[in-house]
Amino acid sequence: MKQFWKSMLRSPSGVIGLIILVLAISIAVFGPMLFPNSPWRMVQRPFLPPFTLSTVPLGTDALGRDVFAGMIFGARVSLLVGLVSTLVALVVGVPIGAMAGYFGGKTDDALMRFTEFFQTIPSFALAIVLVAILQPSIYSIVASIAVVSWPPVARLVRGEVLSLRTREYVQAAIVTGQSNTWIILREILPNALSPVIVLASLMVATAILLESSLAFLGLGDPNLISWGYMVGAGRTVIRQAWWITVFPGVAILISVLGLNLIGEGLNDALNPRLSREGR
Amino acid sequence: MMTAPPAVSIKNLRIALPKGAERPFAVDGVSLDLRPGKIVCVVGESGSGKSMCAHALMGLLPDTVSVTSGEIQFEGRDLLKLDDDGWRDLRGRRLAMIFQEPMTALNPLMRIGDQMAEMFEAHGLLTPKERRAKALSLAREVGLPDPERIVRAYPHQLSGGQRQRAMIAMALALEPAVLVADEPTTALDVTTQAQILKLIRNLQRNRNMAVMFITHDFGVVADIADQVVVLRHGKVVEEGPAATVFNEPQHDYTKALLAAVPSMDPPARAPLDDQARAVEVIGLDKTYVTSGGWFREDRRVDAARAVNFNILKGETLGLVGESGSGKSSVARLVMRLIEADRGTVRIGETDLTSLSGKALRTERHRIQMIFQDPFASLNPRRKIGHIIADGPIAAGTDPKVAFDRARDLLKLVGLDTGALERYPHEFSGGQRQRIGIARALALEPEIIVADEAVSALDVSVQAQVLRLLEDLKARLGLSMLFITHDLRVAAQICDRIAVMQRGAIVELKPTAQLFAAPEHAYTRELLAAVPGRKERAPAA
Amino acid sequence: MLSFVAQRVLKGVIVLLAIVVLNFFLIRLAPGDPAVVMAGEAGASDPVFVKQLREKFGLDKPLPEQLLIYVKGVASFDLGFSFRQQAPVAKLIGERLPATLLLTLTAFAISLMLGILFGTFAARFAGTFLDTAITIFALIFYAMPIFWVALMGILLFSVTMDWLPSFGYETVGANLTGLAHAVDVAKHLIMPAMTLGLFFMATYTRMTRASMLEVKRLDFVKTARAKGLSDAVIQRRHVLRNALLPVVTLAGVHSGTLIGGAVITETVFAWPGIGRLMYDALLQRDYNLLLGVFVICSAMVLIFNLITDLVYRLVDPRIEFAS
Amino acid sequence: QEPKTGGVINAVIQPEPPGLMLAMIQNGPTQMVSGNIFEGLLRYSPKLEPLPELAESWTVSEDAKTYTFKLRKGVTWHDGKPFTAADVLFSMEMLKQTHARARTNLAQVDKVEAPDDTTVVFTLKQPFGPFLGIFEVGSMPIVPKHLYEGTDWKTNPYNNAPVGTGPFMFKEWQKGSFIRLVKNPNYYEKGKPYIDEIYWQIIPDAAARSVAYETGKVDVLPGGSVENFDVPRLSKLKDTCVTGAGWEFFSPLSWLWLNNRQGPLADKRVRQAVMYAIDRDFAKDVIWNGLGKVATGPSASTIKYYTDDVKKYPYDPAKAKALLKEAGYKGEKIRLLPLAYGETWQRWGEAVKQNLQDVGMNIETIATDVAGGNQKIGDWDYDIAFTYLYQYGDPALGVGRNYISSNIAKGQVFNNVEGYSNPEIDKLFADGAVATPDSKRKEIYEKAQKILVEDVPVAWMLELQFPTITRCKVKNLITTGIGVNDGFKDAWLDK
Ligand SMILES: Nc1ncnc2c1ncn2[C@@H]1O[C@H](COP(=O)(O)OP(=O)(O)OP(=O)(O)O)[C@@H](O)[C@H]1O
Ligand SMILES: Nc1ncnc2c1ncn2[C@@H]1O[C@H](COP(=O)(O)OP(=O)(O)OP(=O)(O)O)[C@@H](O)[C@H]1O
Ligand SMILES: [Mg+2]
Ligand SMILES: [Mg+2]
Ligand code: NI
Repeated sequence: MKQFWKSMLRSPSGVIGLIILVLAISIAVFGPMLFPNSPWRMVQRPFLPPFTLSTVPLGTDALGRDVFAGMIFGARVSLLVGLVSTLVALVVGVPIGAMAGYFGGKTDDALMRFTEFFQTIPSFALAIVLVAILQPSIYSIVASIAVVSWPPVARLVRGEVLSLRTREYVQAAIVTGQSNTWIILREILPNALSPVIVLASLMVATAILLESSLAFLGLGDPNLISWGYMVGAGRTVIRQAWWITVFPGVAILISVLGLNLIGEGLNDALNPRLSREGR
Repeated sequence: MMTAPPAVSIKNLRIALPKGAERPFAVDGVSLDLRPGKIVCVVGESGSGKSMCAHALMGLLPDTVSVTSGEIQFEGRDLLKLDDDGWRDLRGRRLAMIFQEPMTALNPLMRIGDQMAEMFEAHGLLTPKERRAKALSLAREVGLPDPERIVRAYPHQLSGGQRQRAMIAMALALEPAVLVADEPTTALDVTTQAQILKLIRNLQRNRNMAVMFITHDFGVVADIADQVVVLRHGKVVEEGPAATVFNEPQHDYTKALLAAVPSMDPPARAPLDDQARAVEVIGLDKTYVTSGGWFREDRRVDAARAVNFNILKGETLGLVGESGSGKSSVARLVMRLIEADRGTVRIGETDLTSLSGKALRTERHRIQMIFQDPFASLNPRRKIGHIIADGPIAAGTDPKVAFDRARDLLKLVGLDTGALERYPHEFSGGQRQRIGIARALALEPEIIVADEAVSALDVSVQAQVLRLLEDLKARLGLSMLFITHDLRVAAQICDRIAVMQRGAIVELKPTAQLFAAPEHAYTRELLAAVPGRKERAPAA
Repeated sequence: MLSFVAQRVLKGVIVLLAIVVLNFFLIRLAPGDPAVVMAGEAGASDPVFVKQLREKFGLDKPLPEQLLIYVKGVASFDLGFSFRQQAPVAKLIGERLPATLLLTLTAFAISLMLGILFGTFAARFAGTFLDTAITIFALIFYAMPIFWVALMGILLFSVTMDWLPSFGYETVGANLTGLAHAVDVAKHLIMPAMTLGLFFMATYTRMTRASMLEVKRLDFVKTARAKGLSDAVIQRRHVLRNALLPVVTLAGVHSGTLIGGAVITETVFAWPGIGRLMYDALLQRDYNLLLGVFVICSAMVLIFNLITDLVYRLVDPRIEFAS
Repeated sequence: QEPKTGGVINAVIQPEPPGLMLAMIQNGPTQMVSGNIFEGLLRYSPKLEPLPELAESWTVSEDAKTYTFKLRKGVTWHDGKPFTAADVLFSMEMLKQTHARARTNLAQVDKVEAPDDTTVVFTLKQPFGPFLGIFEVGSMPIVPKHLYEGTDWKTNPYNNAPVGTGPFMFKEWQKGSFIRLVKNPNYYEKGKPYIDEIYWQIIPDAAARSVAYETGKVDVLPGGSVENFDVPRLSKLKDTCVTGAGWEFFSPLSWLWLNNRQGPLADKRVRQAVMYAIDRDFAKDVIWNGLGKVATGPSASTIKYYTDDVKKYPYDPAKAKALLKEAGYKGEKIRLLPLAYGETWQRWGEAVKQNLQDVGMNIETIATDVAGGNQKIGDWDYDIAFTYLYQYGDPALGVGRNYISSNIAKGQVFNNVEGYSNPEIDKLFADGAVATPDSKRKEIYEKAQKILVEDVPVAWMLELQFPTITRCKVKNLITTGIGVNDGFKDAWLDK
């Protein structure tokens, strides 16, 4: 673990990414406490440009709502959607991939057909249908995003497990009579983790974007404000009021960038070939 | 002859490693000369800096390391001052290299012939047609069978020995003045190794090349070296003509290395005939089928064909044979890591092949395995204590008892108990293999299967581990199935030896008898191929 | 090889069947009744009328029976009848499919080409400023919602510069033929394909970069250098070719995402493809049409996968056609 | 100014119509395109007076039960076959099965006869005040008997290439791209139409539609095709004319369904509080760009017998709060269903939610698409839901249906889904439909309006006006009360 942080902190992209993520998360967590104004409240005249009034520093939107408040509250939803749906995707994808890879044969075939089923339906289309069926809400959105994002996880984990399964230490565990569950959990998964973590960092970004695309099609949670919602809602008035889309857009950009940088850093830190170069 | 001017002269070479490496310099103050028509063997334990020297000579050092001082004189120039273009011009044409791993050293997507032809292309020589013709004749020259077909084949369609031959053909294409061979035979089995060594020797003589030959195998050195350079921790500790180094080693380290080379003379052993059978293997068959496709037929490999043997209590049965002969497959069949097509494995009175699931799991503790690669067989993310205690805990032992026992076991294999809390990467290779042994012992098995348990180790460490095994076996009354491709090792440790060829046991005899009077042609071939047979390690 | 393709096709058919059956029920889980939607549009609702509609389209039958009828139809290449558009589903999809294929294939090509190009550069100059610049450039397109990038493109290239048309597939009413028509379509295609392609470009850039760096470390590259080959040849012949294999496989696996991403691109650029058709079908609860689009899209993805697999296998001699 | 002949018009159509067979599909875009291909017996002026179309003239009997239409002579279908009274009779039969609203309207008719080729006689079961108001092309399109009789209407090939009598003929439809109509050279009104071709461009994204207009690719943006927020900017472009006219016949009126059956909204005071709590002027000015009118009650001001002499509900949060308190509202959760018709409606939903929250109501927005929303409303599974409905000129056609108790039927939308039941209102609307003369009807409907506004069965919001944006060179596009739907008949291009 120490080794991990060390190599993580050695890669500049990892450090920048971490800083961005920590910043974004603290805004999401603490922002609404410091800034308790509801982002839905119409506080000023519509289309107030940014930097004109100190009370609404980033201006107002088409209904006169505070863009700044939206940014702060939006961070919460966007990051939550990103993180939670990734987590769910991992919770689904990792066991399926692990079982397929470990048991092989018919189990593998069945599980992979199942995975393929989700993979061949164009993912965004499936997400749309699912959200529509479940009715848009933060839960259904997270669930749908998770449903379309787990197959790559499963495939990746399966591949890793497939190769790890033949490692000698796994065989050693088998011959010492340990149970399959134990072997998967203790011997295999911890060693399959690094590529999964890297993939997950990218998935968070994809999930944030997916949420924004859903919001764009009017399938966002109507009770919660998100950056994606703001970009979508401000898009049509971009000619009169650039600030409504640009600020949340930049926020998405920076967050996704940050997550990608973390992914990059993780990649470097967790890739033994890179981090152990010279040992 | 010794007076011929050196083709290459390395002077005081010092190569710095990046920060955080295990030592500041990979190579520190190494000087050596390569002379035309001579083979200089560079020997030394793993990590001693052999490859670094070779790569420096080819200008192929990784970006992270750098030469801090010294010079490499070649044809009147200092190679270290060469620019990229200069290097490109020399490489291949004047300096050539053969790499250790024949599989990965060839581009998997290019045909062998094309890769050979590239040699000429790189230096703008010949027309494409001529290049192809040349590739063909080269293939013939290095003795590749059916050269017309082979130049059109892809690397994966060749055997290891064939690949290595292709590499050699490439290296020789432009008749370089200097050939650098970095462990070119380590990945090959003994018989193939012997062929390749002969080939290199012949070609080198015919073309009067200067050769730098890197190896860790003293047998190989004994076979081909004119000159020997012993490296340790990046420094030359001894250097001289082969005969001198072998017969009158000066440095302690050289002496230790030589002493550790196992002898081909089996020691005398007490007969075990009155012991009960610990393992009985009856008629094991195993065939791997890989579907072919692409208009090719399925590939079927008979890895075990009617394999029969038994091991008595307290006995070590050796299983030898060249690579791919099916040794590991038999081990895995005995361990029930794979399923046999036919046959029975009995441990004591229990028929292991008829068990499955939980019943199998509870019987597993009776037969344990020591794996080949000490690093690969330890989960890098688990502490040693867990690695050893996991098995007993899974079998229902109270964790505290299991850990206590792990501590005792570590002591038994000669490690201090602090090791319990450390991770595998914090140990040396020999120590890791001891951990592997401790793990196998933790379940108090009756039988131990050791599949190439010492092949990955340096000779000196190998000797230690072998001693330990012998000792433990005697103390605990274990039986052992000892798998190796190294006949020297087998000679030292086995009571009886079974020789495998293409999945079948062709000869099974008490060790001394086998070495003294091999019956089967294959056994004889195998024995003949053991490198360094002529020379005797003096300490043996 | 033939048996390999046959096996893959068979497996594909199984997956498709699963898609049909599962989606059949899934889609019907969505609240909303197509008959009510249709009656509603007439600005009135009348129970008798709604019942008539249901009967007319067989929506009154029990679900298993409806499924059976549907599956039978699909088996004989009949995707059913769209209640809403009152036309055979196959015809509706057939009208739209070429546009989607054109868009996605172009975007696919763009993303792969640019991705590989930039990835190669980034790997070549790994660790330098150029590498960082390329990474950030690629990430910008990756991190921006497609619908936003699309609008920006329209504002810049259509409104401000007036270089490219902002919507549609061709200039309506121009009645161009031959080359002029092709040029016209190409002009319409540039922006949507770019928007869609640039998003995926980022992935391939990063993938190519990582893969190149990985391959660069392999022994045979050292062999190539030891031969005295020039850097350019080593990069192209030895590094790139090997590095591309995983990128191509990934691209095949990605095709589902690509086609999904087309929904938004098609919406913003009024591109007459099936992405939009699907979305409308969903809103109208046009079950047969929606299912049809799903089946076709999945079939496309399967074919894409098969093709990339075949290409992979052709390029990489190591792979045997094991199933 | 003398109309000029010739020219091509590019108009936007949004969303893409599912089909163009007006007798079978009646959604907005279909009406807008097909209104130029098909014709009804009558059309209506902005004041909603009937004007001749396929019917040249008409007479009403003394007892107001027999309506006799004289059809225009020499009219042919686009395929050259003559149009006759038989087509009208056939259409009435077909529409009963394919057109929900026509079916309801025709329920008043006892029989239809054609004494000769150019005469059609409708006999009603009882007098029906608004009868002359049901013959507009969208409500009662006349279809060609010779192409539909005896066929399976569902799969008739002419559904995809409709044949009508109108000024424009269907030419081509590239799905997802455009629909192309061309001039009917044999149109019975000599010299008309003036325009050669109409391209209806299909552009699904609102912002892209604005750009298409801005870059000169389209000339006509019919109502609702761009976001309201964009209207002020577009209207400032040069050569651009904007009008809110053309919606008189439909008189779209928006309101919030309030579920009268259950929860807090079962209490009249809570419903009134909703009326007071919502800032409808804000909605009009900010969300609808000042277009439209704040509604005063169940009738739009363009509808017959409208009166504004009813209880007024100005924006008054304090009063709303007081009413809520009086009703004993304790913060029970109230579900709000916005209308999934795009940005404007989404924003409006948000604004209303905020208004209601400001007076202390606990609102949760439930998002659905149109189909899901309809189902929820039809199943009475909502508390507050947005809607807007056309009123078709007469309270008997478009108003009463939402308030009379006989229209409470689960599973259906657009009837009395709020569950308001008041025998007095039932009686007033029953009488109003058949009463004569006009002054009598007026009295009845004014009374009904007063009662309804007091009871607030639903919360009326705005009379909507969807601005039609055109290049000023497009002349005479909107001349009737049904606007663009049949507007191209008279339109011409000032080149
Ligand atoms: N790319 C590298 N970066 C940093 N250090 C390296 C690198 N390659 C090797 N080393 C270190 O340099 C030292 C010498 O390595 P070298 O490869 O020359 O050993 P060797 O004698 O060839 O060993 P072996 O027999 O295992 O091949 C070792 O300590 C090794 O860890
Ligand atoms: N899982 C497998 N599937 C297919 N073929 C296999 C498999 N494992 C081994 N083989 C083949 O079976 C044969 C015997 O392999 P095995 O590993 O038992 O040889 P070995 O004697 O242990 O060789 P080595 O000395 O190289 O370890 C080889 O030809 C090998 O290629
Ligand atoms: Mg080495
Ligand atoms: Mg083996
Ligand atoms: Ni060896």
